[in-house]
Amino acid sequence: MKKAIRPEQAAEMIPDGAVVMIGGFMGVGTPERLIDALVARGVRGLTVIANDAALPGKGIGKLVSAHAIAKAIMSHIGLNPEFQKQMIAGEVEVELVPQGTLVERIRAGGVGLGGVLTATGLGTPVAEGKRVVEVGGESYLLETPLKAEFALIRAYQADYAGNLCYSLTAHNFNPVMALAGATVIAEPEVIVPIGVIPPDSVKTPGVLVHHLLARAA
Amino acid sequence: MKKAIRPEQAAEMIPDGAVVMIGGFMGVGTPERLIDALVARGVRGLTVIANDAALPGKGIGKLVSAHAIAKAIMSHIGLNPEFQKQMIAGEVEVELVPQGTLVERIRAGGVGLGGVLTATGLGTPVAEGKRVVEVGGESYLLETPLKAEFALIRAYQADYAGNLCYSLTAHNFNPVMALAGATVIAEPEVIVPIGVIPPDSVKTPGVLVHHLLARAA
Amino acid sequence: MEVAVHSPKEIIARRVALEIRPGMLVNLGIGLPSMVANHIPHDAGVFFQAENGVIGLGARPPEGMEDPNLTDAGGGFVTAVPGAASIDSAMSFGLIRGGHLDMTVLGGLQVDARGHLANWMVPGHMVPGMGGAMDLVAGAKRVIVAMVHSARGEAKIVPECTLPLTAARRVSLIVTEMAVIEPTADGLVLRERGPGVSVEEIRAATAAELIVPAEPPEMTLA
Amino acid sequence: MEVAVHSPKEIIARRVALEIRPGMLVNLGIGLPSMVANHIPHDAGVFFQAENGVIGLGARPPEGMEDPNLTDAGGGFVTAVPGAASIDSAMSFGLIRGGHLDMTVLGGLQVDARGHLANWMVPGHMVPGMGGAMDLVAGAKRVIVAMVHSARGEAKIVPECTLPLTAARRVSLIVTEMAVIEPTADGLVLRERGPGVSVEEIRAATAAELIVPAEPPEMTLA
Repeated sequence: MKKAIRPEQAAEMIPDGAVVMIGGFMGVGTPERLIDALVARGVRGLTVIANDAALPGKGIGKLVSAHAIAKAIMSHIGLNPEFQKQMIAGEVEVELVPQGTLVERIRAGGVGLGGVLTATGLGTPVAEGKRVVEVGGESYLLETPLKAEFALIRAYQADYAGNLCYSLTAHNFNPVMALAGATVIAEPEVIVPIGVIPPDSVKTPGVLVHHLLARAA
Repeated sequence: MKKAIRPEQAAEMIPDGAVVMIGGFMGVGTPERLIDALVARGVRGLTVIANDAALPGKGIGKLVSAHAIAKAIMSHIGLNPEFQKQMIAGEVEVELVPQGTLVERIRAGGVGLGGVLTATGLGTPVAEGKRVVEVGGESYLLETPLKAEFALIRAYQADYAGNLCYSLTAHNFNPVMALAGATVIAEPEVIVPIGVIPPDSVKTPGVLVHHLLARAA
Repeated sequence: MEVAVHSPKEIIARRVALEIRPGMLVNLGIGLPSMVANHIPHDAGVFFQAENGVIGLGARPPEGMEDPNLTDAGGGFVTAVPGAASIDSAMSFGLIRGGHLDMTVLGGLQVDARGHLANWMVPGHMVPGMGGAMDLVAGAKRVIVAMVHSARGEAKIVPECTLPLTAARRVSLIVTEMAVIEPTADGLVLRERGPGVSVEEIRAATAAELIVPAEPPEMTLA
Repeated sequence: MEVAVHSPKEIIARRVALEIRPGMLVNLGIGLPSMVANHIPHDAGVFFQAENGVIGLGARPPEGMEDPNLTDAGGGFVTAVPGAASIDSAMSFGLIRGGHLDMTVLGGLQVDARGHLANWMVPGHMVPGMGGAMDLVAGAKRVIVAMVHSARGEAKIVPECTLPLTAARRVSLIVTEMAVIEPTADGLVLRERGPGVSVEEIRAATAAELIVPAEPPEMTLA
């Protein structure tokens, strides 16, 4: 049983300098109210692991505008000119990771794998400094796991056991990040009583979710 | 659009000596009618990748009794005394793989990873002959991908686009095997028109499925 | 006060049940370990995982209400509690390997002085395969070995396992009908005695060396 | 016969459309590549993947019928065709990396004589990140580069990429408004000429060496 909490309560749990995974793709499937609460409490120095930096004023873009991010591990930042400026000014450190590699690194962290081998990035700047492992005569990059202190995820439907369902392209990184955060905070669109979601519809089992955000008032 | 085929047609596609993944856990979630058709056509020399050898008379146990299996890559064979006998007699070659490693090796084959690192099996006979890779000061076994010529899977509901849903503990290895077979043949309990299954309920996208088995007459 | 007389397996199941805290995710092995569930209050908020694909395993259904698609890892019909989730094998073992499983309770053939468990094969005799045991022992947050203290007069707690290991990791706790023993970096520490069992009797039935604190208490049972 | 006059981008989109066969799973990049969808018959049984999480991407919805949870990889509102499936990023890139994607169509900054593509950064100038491009080029069964032949008078088909590569893999085909070029182990082979374009004009606009068969045909368009 998870008692739903308010966004301010969630934001207070997350200290300055925390390593945070945030779901979403260009702001779609991003926990907006959690981000608003983090901005409101003036969080600083976050390491954000996410697909992208979204746009100014949307999703992770709000953390960018608030200068709350010190380090980013992302696949794409090109649509947020403010983030580009902060990067060029040396205000934020950016590690660019191919999207498919990023999701596998997060999954590896979540499911206890020591790493995965992928051909993605071979022969490109992504390969620099990485181990190359041969399997069956083919070369692969060894990509290492990513974990976070917090995973902030967006869901479509939750029950009070913490079970989560997702909607359409708002799935994206959320189900995988739910595995990889030491503390998982989910922001669902609706919360229903336990027993309402059929077991076959659950995509993130409630045992992975630590806190649910209460619905908007 | 996938036109449903009869079990005999499916069995004819699978030659003697083929490498075949078969879904199921102790026979639950196993495509029984496909197996019956394979036994009926007298298939021989299969390499079977599956969780277990089930029981005599059930699921993969029927292939065992028919002496259709030459090699098995499985996590458990202990509940099928016939299979134990065939193994001791040298009639069948068995590679035992820890269950979590088995599913990750199949997934790696299906999603194009060159391998995964796991601590499972370290310090046990499973580690023999395998590469040990250090990541972050911890040791892991390098486990390599598994693929198959055919994946024979059981589903709960399908549509004629090949989209699949699964039921309760009949999921098990089926969704992952659907990624790793060059030809994927699914045996659903029911087939519904395209558009009936909501996109969020699909667990195996139809693009992965090559053939659907028609319902039982 | 009347004292209930329990069978050795019943003692073990009742003692292991006390290790389980509200809200935990727990995997119980087939056989003896599965008896532990009988001693957990229904309102404890404990979720049981069956590694074949369900979180929120419930009791055996009434006859005539079985679902062929809902079984436990032993193949027996079960139910799903409210709030249950179906998962595939990748997610199931992702939870196990990824440290999301709070506790696993498994049977054992041998445990040795380093706390290493052997429970999946007897070379030349029984080669059933490891199933999920190696992942469970390598990945669960706590690993509890629930087994009878000796097998046909032979000690199962030994200086060094002669059977192939299940994992190189030290298990968290050994619970038998005679003792609760905690493997530590220094060796096996006797934490509790079984009902009416003396330290001397435990030593006599244990081939490995035991570290025995002053006056280890008798175990309480659920 | 009247000849339709198409813009360069229109020519490219219409020529790429002919590469797509019924039943294929296709990923179209943002911008020019996304125009290809306009030239595929609705009944061709082609499924478009948006790597952010849908198989069976449909057209833009009528105004007032948008769903904030259903967008393409560019963030624009889309619909889902009957038979569509929602997938998470692990499945989406599993399909891409695992060789389940029949074709990807991407834009390019440079392609070189070995068929290597650079399309994700201009050092010191534009560092948007590779997004899904590296996985798409490494994993798709066929990789088609759809781009205008030259950029501001500078050749984009070059002897060797000066920009950082997207993958070490050779792309399958280059389609521009001037030519269809197939990278092979021997080098770049000119397969077709653009509408009204001569071999000499193509050579002049191409910095890399071209292998030119006798009388390459003019391209047909969808």
